[in-house]
This record gives sequence, C-alpha cells and structure tokens, in this order.
Amino acid sequence: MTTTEPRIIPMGLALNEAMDIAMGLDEKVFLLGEDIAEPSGGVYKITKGLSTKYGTHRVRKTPISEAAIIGAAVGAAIAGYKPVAEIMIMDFIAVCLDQITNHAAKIRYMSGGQTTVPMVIRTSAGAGRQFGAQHSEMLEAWAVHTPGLKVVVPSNPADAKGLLISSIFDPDPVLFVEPMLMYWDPQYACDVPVGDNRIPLGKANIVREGKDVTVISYGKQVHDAVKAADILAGEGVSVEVIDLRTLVPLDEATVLASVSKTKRAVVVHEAVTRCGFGAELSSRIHEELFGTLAAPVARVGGQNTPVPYAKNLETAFVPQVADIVAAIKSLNK
Amino acid sequence: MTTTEPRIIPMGLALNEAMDIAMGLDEKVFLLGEDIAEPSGGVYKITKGLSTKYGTHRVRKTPISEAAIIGAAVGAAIAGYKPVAEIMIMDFIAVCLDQITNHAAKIRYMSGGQTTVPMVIRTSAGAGRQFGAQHSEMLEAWAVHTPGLKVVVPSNPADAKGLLISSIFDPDPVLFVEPMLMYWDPQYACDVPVGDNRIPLGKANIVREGKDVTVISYGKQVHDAVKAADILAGEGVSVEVIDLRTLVPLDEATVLASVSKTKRAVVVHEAVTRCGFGAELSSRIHEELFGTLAAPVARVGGQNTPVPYAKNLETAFVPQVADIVAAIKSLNK
Amino acid sequence: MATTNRPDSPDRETLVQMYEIQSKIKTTDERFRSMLTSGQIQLIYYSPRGQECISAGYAVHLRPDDYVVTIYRGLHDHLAKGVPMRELWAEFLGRSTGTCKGKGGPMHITHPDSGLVVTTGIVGSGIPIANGFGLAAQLSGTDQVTVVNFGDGASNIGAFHEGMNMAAVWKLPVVFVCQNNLYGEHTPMSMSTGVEYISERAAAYGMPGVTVNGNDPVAMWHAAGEAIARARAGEGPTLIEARTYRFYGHLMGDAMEYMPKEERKAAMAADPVPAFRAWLLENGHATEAQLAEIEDKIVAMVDDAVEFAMNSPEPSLDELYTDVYEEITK
Amino acid sequence: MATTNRPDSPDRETLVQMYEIQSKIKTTDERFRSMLTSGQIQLIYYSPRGQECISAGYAVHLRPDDYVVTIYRGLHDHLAKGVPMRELWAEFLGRSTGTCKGKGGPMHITHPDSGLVVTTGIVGSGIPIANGFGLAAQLSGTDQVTVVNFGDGASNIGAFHEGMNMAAVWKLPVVFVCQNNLYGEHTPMSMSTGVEYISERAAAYGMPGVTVNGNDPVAMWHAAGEAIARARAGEGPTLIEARTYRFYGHLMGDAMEYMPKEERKAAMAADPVPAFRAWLLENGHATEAQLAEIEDKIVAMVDDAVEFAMNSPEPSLDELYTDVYEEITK
Ligand SMILES: Cc1ncc(C[n+]2csc(CCOP(=O)(O)OP(=O)(O)O)c2C)c(N)n1
Ligand SMILES: Cc1ncc(C[n+]2csc(CCOP(=O)(O)OP(=O)(O)O)c2C)c(N)n1
Ligand SMILES: [Mg+2]
Ligand SMILES: [Mg+2]
Repeated sequence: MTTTEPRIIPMGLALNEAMDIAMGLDEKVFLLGEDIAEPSGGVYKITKGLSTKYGTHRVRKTPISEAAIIGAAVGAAIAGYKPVAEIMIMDFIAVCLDQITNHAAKIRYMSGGQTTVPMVIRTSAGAGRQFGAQHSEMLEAWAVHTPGLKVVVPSNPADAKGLLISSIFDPDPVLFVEPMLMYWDPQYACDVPVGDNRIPLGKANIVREGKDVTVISYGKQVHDAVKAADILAGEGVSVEVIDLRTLVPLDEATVLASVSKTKRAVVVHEAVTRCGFGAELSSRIHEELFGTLAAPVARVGGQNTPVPYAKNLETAFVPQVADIVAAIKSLNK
Repeated sequence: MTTTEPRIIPMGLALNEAMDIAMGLDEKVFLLGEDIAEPSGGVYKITKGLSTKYGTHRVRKTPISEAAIIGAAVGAAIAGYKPVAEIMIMDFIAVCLDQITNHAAKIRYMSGGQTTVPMVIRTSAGAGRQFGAQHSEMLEAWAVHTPGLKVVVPSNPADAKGLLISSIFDPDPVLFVEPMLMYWDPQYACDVPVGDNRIPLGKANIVREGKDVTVISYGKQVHDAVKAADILAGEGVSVEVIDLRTLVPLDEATVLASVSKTKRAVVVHEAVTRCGFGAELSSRIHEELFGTLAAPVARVGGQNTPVPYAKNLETAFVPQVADIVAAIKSLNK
Repeated sequence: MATTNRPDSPDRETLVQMYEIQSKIKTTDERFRSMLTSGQIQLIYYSPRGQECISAGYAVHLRPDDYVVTIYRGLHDHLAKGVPMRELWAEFLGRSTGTCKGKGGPMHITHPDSGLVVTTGIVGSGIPIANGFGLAAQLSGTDQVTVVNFGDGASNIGAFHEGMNMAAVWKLPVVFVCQNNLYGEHTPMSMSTGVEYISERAAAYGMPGVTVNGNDPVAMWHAAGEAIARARAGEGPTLIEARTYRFYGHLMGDAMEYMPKEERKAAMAADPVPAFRAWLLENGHATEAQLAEIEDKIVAMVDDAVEFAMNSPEPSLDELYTDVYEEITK
Repeated sequence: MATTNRPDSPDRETLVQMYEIQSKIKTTDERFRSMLTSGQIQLIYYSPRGQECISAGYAVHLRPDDYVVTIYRGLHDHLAKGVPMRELWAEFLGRSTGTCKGKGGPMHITHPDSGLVVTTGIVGSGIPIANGFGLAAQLSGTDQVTVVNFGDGASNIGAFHEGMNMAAVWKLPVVFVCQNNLYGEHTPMSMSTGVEYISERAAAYGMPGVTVNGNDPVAMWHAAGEAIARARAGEGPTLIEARTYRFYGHLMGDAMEYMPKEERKAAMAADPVPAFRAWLLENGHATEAQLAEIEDKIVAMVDDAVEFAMNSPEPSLDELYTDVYEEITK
C-alpha cells in the first residue's frame, strides 16, 4: 500500500497505531492499565499486540486500583517517563480523581515548575450501549475546570491518532477522552495517514464551511452536527461545523472568527448540559461577540439526568441530529 | 435573651445549632466525619459539644477513609437514616467522588425511585489562609454538573443555619459548601434566629435592591459584591445583589426578573472561572434574555490556575472587591 | 463434591432449598445466554454460571429484612435473595415493569422488598455502602445482617480497604463475601494480587477471615452461617473468601483467550450444580421426582418471566426526568 | 535509649551524621515555633518534633539520586534528604527564593536536586506516586530507591492499600515508612484502625513488614538499612512502621485536649534527640566539643536561612500564571 491511497481504518486501530509509533520513537513511553496486555489487549482491544511487541514491562497490566494506576503514572512522569494510563471507562475517574486533579494537574505549579507531569490518561466514554448510569458519562467538564490539565476529545480516527501522539509527547498531563461507540464502528472509520502525523493540541478543525450558523462540537457529536448541516443545506441554511478537538487548550480564535461571520452559534456535546463545556463556550462567545450576534448561543447537550438504561430513554438522553437541527432553526427565527 | 433581640453569632455556631436542632428533632439524624467528636469537636469546632449531648453513636469519629465515610452515609440513608457526613476540606472530595457522584447522586434514579439517599455532605472550602493548592478550592461546579445532587453555599450564619436544617431534612443528597473563612470571623457574624428557622432550598435572596446592574453571587463573595455595590453607590451606580444560596435547585426566576430590570449582570464566585458555575449562569441569562441586555454578562471568578501559596499570589487568585467594581464598570461603558 | 461432614449440617429442607436456588440461577442464566446467542435480546451480560452455590449458601441463612449488596455480576445474588423473576427479567430488558422501571438495568437491580438494596457497577464500591446498612441496623438496634458480595479483583481497590477497616472498627453486622472466581476481567488474580488467599487480608483489620470452597454448598453454608450468626449477635464482621470459577468469562462475547482451556474445562466438568444434585440423590436428601418437580417449576417460572418481560412496554419518555430528585428540579 | 546491640551497627561517622540531622530538624523546628509564637511569621505549621530519628535513620542510607516522598508534616524528611535550609525557609515563608518560588508552600516542598520529589497534603496520596518513582528506577535499570513517608492515619485510606498492593505485585524498589505517632489529627490510632501494629498490614500484600522503635536511631537505622538494601537489590518493597510521638499535636495552635497529659509528658521526657546525644557521649561515639560544634554550625545555618528568607521578596505577580502548563495557556 502506498501512503497516497486512502487507508480506511477505525478509531480503535488508529489509537493503537499512535501508541505503537510513540513507543517506537521513545523508550520512555509506556502504557499501564487494566487488562491492556496480551492475550486480550484490553477490553476494547485498543492495545492489541503492543505487549507482544514492546514487552509486558512497557505494556503493564495492573490490579483494579485506579488511584494506584494514576499515581504510578504521576511518579514515573516526574521521574522522566511518558506514561499512558488507561482508565477503562470515564465514570471510573471518580475513584481516582484525587491523583488526577490534586496531583497530576497541580504538581508543576506547586513545585514552581521544577517537577512536571507529562502523562496521558486515556479513557473511553459515552452513552449508547445501554451500559447504564455508571458506565456512560462524558465528564470532560470536570477536567476543563481543573487548571493544569489539558483535555482532548477526538472525533475521527485520523485525529485520534494525530492528537494522541501529540498528547503523549506533550509536556503536560492530558485527559484523552475516546468516544467508545467510535472504536470499531466502520461508519466512523476514515483515511488515516501512515506514520507520525501529529496534530497539534489547541487547533480546531473547520469540518465544513458555512455562512449562516456555526455549530461547535467535539467527539462523536461532530458527526451529528455534520448530519444536521446536511439536512439544513437542503433547506437553504448554510451551516459551518467546527470540531474543537481539544477543549484545553481551546482554539478560541477559530471559534470567534467563525461566529463573527455567521453571527449564530450552537454548541453541541453529549455531556450533561448543566455546567457542561457548552456553558463555558457559550459564555465566552457572548462575552467576546456581544452585540454582533443575531441570536443567543444555543446549547444542545445531554439531559440533566443520570444516563438511563432503557434504550428509548438512553436515546432521549443523548442529543440527536434532530435536536441540533431544531436548535439551529430556533436561531434563525 | 429574648428572641426579638438580635443574637449575633458566627457561622460556625450557627451550623452547630442547625445540627443540634436537627438531631433533637429526629433521631434518624446522625453525624460522621474525621475528628468530629469530643473533646475537640472537629478541627474547626463546628460539631463542638454534640457528641456529649447525643452520644458518640450519633456523632461518629471516623478513620481517615473518605470513601468509607460517604459510602456509610449512602447505605444508612437508603436504610432510612439522615446522615450528615463531613469532608473536612473540599479538595478532599476528589478521594471519594465515586461515592458522591456515582452512588449518592444516581441511586434514586437507577432504582427507579425505590431507594433514596437523603444525606448531607458538609465541607469547608475556599482560599485565603495560605493552605496551598490542595486545601483551598471551591469545586461546586463538579457537583452542579452531576444530576441528582443538590448544591448549597450559604453566605451568612442565619442562612447557613436555615439552609442546613432544610438540607438535612431534604429527601435528596445535598452537597453543603461552607466558606471556611467565615466560620469564626466576627466580621461575618450576624443575627441568627433561635430555633428551627428553615430556609427553603431553591430560593435566592435579594440582598440589596438596585436598578442599574445585577450582581449574582453566593458564599463569601456575596459580601464582596455588597462592598462593590457600596462603592458604586457613591458613584451613582445602583447595584442589585442576589445571593443564590443554592445552585441546585437554582432560583432562575429571581435572577431573570432582576436582570430583566437592570439589563446588566455580573456573576461572581471564587472558584476557577473556566467551566465554573458562572459559565452556566451566564449562558442561561443570555439564552433567556437575549436582545434585552445592555451588555454581556460578566464573569468574575478565580483565576484559571491552581491556588498559589504566597500571600500576594493567593490574593491575586481570589476575586477581590476591586475586580467586581471593575467588572460592573465595564458593563456601564 | 467434597463437603465437610459436620454434625451441625443443614437439614434436608435447607439442602433442597439451596438446590432450588442454584437451579433457579442456572436455569435463568441459561435462558439469558441462549436468548442472547440467538439474538432475541441484546444487553451487556455478566454470567454468574459456576458461582451458584455461594449465593445459595448464604441466602438460606438470611431473613427478608436482611440486606444484600452486590455487583454487575449479581444475577445469582438477586435470585438467591428473592428478587422476583418477572421484574428481574423486565429490568434486564429495560421495560417499565422492571424492578427499576427499566431505568437502572442489570448492573443496578434494586428490590428493597426482598432486601436486595444495591447493585453497583463500580468495582468495590458496594463495600462502603454495605457498612451503611450495617450501621443503620446497629443504630436501630435491630439484628439485621448485611451481606455484601464482590470479586477477587475488587479486593485490590481502595474502597475494599476503607470499608473493611471501618466495619471492623465499628463492629458492624456485615458479612463480606468475596466471590473469588480467579479472574478480574481478563487478568488472573495472581497477576494483580499480593496474596494467595483474599481471606488473609482480613487480619489487616483484625477481622476474622476464612477461605471456603465456594463450589461446595455445604461448606459455604457453614461459613456463611457462622459469619451471619456472629454479625447478628453483634460480634462484628467477617470476610469470607469463596473460591469458585466463572464458566463464561467476564461477559457475554468474551473470547476467553486468557483462560487456560484445560482449567476451564476442568471447572466446567466439576459443575457444582449437577454435582450437588447428584450428591443430594446419592445421600438420600432428595428424590429424583422432587428435584425434577422443582426444576420444572423453575422452567415454567422463567418461561413466564420471559413472556412477561418481552410483552412489557418500554418506559414512557417522561421517566427520563423523574427520580433525579424527589421533585422534578431544574 | 534502648538500641539493639548488633554487630553490624552504624559506625561513628554515621552515628554523628544521624545526630547532626536530628539536631538540624530539632533546631529548625524550634525556630519555626518560636517565630510563630512571637508572631514574627504566620503560616500553617505541622511540627515534626519527636519524629527526628526516623528521618535520620533512613536518610543516611540514601544517595542523593534516591527519591523521597513525604507529607505536610515533612520538615524532618526535607532536611534529612538535604533540601537546602535557605530555600526551605523561603518556601515556608512564601518567598520567590523558595524551593518552589513560593507557589507551593510548606505542604508541597519539592527539591529534585536533593531527591525530595513530592510533598503532598492529601493523606495517603504520596504512596501510589512513590510507586511511580520506583517503577521508573526499575524500568531504567538503575538501583535508585524510593522512600515514602506517611502517618498511621494514612494507613486507613484507599491509596495506601492500592499502592502497597501494586508495589508488592510489581516488586518495586520502594520503602514504605509509616511514621506512627499514634494520632491522626485528633483521633488516637486505636479508634480508627483495626490492627494494633500497622506493620501487620504488610502481610495483606505478601510484603515484609516490621515495627521498629522510631525513637531509637540505631534500631531505625537497622530497619531502614535492610529495607533499602532489599529494594536496591531488586527484591521488592518493605513496610516499616516506626513508632513515635508528635510532641506538639497536629498543628501549631492545637489545644491537644485529646492527648492524655501524662502520655505527652512522658514522651517529651524521653525526647529522643537529647537521649541520643547523651548516648553518643556516654558510649564514646562523640565528644562534647564535637557535638557542640555541630550544634553551633546548625544554629548559624538556621540564622542565615531565616535572614535570607525574611529578606527575600514575594514572588512577582506574573508567577500566578506561570507553571500551570509549560506554556501560558488559556
Ligand atoms: C472502579 C472500576 N474499575 C474498573 C471497572 C471495570 N471492571 C468491571 S468488572 C471488572 C473486574 C472485576 O473483577 P472481580 O472483582 O474479580 O469480579 P468478577 O467480575 O470476577 O465477578 C473490572 C475491572 C469498574 N467497573 N470499576
Ligand atoms: C484525604 C485527606 N483526608 C483528610 C485530610 C485532613 N488531614 C490532614 S492530616 C490528617 C491526619 C493524618 O494523620 P497521620 O496519617 O497519622 O499523619 P500525622 O499527621 O499524624 O503525621 C488529616 C485527617 C487530608 N489532608 N487528606
Ligand atoms: Mg473475579
Ligand atoms: Mg499520625
């Protein structure tokens, strides 16, 4: 295969490649997490093959001890390693948040810059598989509220790969949120360049240009935003779709330039709306562009409820394409 | 002393009274936390005397095991008790967040309403005593982002008492955030009614009426807002100050009525600004009152940094009266 | 099947009752798996096959007002504690008639009427919560006992440690049942755990700890009986490590490459449920007709529950917003 | 002072070095307390007085490139590991010349050049982090050792359990030093802890555990030496419980009503630092002149550090925004 031909792979494989490349480039990179070594290569198989290639000292199965996992990563990072810790499902960060927020995030600051914590916490997240209230949440807002953490949420395999390599070599702790439903679903597969194609943190992607409304999203919801844009294109509404890719650092310039042009914005995410990242972004847009907007920034997010189990309720919890379409239309009144 | 004479007491005592009253009223109320029993009555002496009065079975000293503290409260609450758990300092909720967010908050929902978790988590919070990055944070935004939790932050002794009694008898889990600096500082003491004077959750307090700008705050910053209003009154600007008292449930009606009148709003809190509660409130105000505002809602919050130790830096981290004044003035341009 | 030959052994009625529970679990599990395999239903499913004797062994000592806390792999505990079959199936299938109106799902089965008070999906988190039930009983002066179930993997998480210590210090009437099936997800216990026997950890809290063959119903009955009696008498908590095996890996669809084939084969060959059945017959504790009747009744019960659940409606969409708080709150 | 009379005892030089460390801690602590009492300085202060021998006993075995992790009550560990006096004082006083530019403060002293890599204010949280240092050494194939210090109270928190187990399973070169001063804040250990000796908990991880008189420098030296040698040789972690006493309660200003007066009086009467001094002289390990010279040097060093710190400027306000990330980030 030559690199010019498209190479359509799912996000799970792209993430695997990213870790493979990083481990090949730098022996200080190592992985730790529950079940990540062979023969299973992780419950979602994201680390498949890596322990065979790099050894179980660098692809480390751990006890079910999330605080110990993150703590070990913090210490090793200070000592010069670049650990990539896996927390299987995002809701579980609640059992180890102290290590993430009080330690990984604050140590550079508390030491006056003497000790740094270059590590990545990979975690899978999102509803849609009827995993219930304790296995379905998107909790990126907690991390965005925690100075010292960077926060990345890729929306497609190519970005996932490029952003993960950048995150691993970033000098600061990164919470890397992987939309669980996208791992192996071929509908989300895309062309992923071979090799070390990094995507810088803090650079949003204008997925689709438009002139009437800007929809700002990240993760899986970017696809729904594009679908909404498709629907509305048929009705003569031109929708610009921005994929933030990283929430911290935030590419505010790209967002503001777009909204300055369209004068209308919708922020879409799956996380609970109340105090979600949409609130932050909506506030900033209003602060910066007040008086130039044609409508208030709309937020389309998860319902302000735990994630329910029954399929119909779960679907109603998660923002749908129709909700995005409705929100956009409400701004055009 | 008759109840008509003012009875000026500090917040620490008012909280003690609230627990005393609740325990006297209902034997299902009990307290648990580190060091809360006699002879010390807690590191901040908030539970002073209560173990002597009610016994150490109802005022329970615990091991340093925050997850076990909250877990025990969750189980006892389901079994019909009304536990009041103390987490000494708010940053420590990171070690037990799983019990708070995945359990206390979600159990009513996950059980379809069969099991309920009427409990209170009291915690002290805030910077200003040079306790450094791990003992100074306000983290209420995490809880506001967690459906199932109620969130209360009192700004004065009378409210603290009235709100705490209501919280204890509330049917749902309440995170009750006590601004540490206000416990015993006489400048924050006020007249506190004797007896069971409850203040309902979800009812904001218009601390000061005004017509030009609405400042919305909670906790200790309410006092700074009033000081800012005093300063600006001298310059002919009439500031309305709203003390939210509870963030969940939120008294949106009072906020919107006020801002509809003043057309200008500033949200003030000590927590980190990024993804803080101010973002939620700012977004909601813009969503509801778009086109009628004279200026964008301003946010005055903690800096987007960990809390530094050095006095001058710590002071610069925390929003000050001058910052509120400046924010208000910026809206009047 | 090796059972201890102690004089204070369970009577016939108890033995048959234990078999009935085991059989109910096994039959229900088999139905779930066959319906999943055939595609009739779709859900995340953690089979408890192989672990039946543990739940049966403690459950027969419990009163309806005793509490049980369990985990995502909890079907055996749910059934043993008496969660009704129809509502259980309906909850697994996300129906409005489920124990939790379809809102909790299999990982969060709750049925206070039968004392099944918490099912949690976070490893180890039920342990501190169980203490709360124990504390409530202690404060109320009732002699209710709480049994909390968890896996071998859970014994490595912080909540286990904090919960065990608090229970010991407060002498809570809680029985900690570690269902040691030798694996936590895809990781064998030996790769994750510093001790050979989880029960050794009890000493770190000054708590009695015992390891028992979890596939031996009578041995489990003895261990549970002693621990429950201790708790009921106010003498404090006990850790029981019940050694067993998961026949079907971590969850439905698990390729099980990490489980040595021979090991699994041997475990399944020693399937404790038919072994107990044979032992009951051999020792004259039950007749073939009696057991067949029980089994038929269970099959009918499962048939009925499946039909009930399949014909039940989904929850209404309003249910999304209820039960977040007592009142619907913005 | 009772010391074991073993043949492999520390040599004269080591004994004097231990005394020097103890004396440095004691003198520094006394200066802090007197300046706090007189109101010259104001800060939250956790006195390590009484616990000097523990830090001295392990520190003399360590190389500069070995790692130490400690807690808010860490002054003794900081000094023992060689954090320079001036920068230490300046950090306590929140000055720009402090180890952390005044941004961390006493609870977060960090000085990688001396191997003092983490000081944390969250009970128990240093334990899992120490494993990370141990893992780094193990992966790099160096023979660096990590010593992590924590209190008796910390042995009840989840992080202790998770960290101990992981260290044992991975055979990390980490020495866990539980400085058991019998209290966690205002709560005596017996009211919060299921075991009498914290070292008993080591067995729950298959790790060696030992209790030592933390006020006996030679006994502590032996225990630490063995554990550090084991770790350095790649033989895995050890838990050392060093029994001691906090002379001044939890923090400055503590009314100490919860500490029996007689108990405290007896502990202070047995003050290990003068006791060790007397023992050194009695046994001819040092001369009065030699020790007096050391003490004078320390007083001068503290005088100098205090002056340095008091005359140092506060950090500049820009420092608020630096070190959040490598680059200033919105
Ligand atoms: C805190 C936490 N970490 C990880 C998981 C993912 N997980 C679910 S089950 C499981 C294995 C638990 O093993 P064990 O305790 O032995 O119970 P078993 O499944 O064998 O019954 C893991 C790691 C989780 N649910 N919660
Ligand atoms: C997780 C957490 N809980 C509570 C506290 C408050 N706290 C600070 S020190 C302390 C006591 C710790 O006792 P111990 O571990 O014995 O150490 P010592 O202070 O006696 O040296 C407590 C409860 C904290 N800092 N972190
Ligand atoms: Mg298991
Ligand atoms: Mg102590």
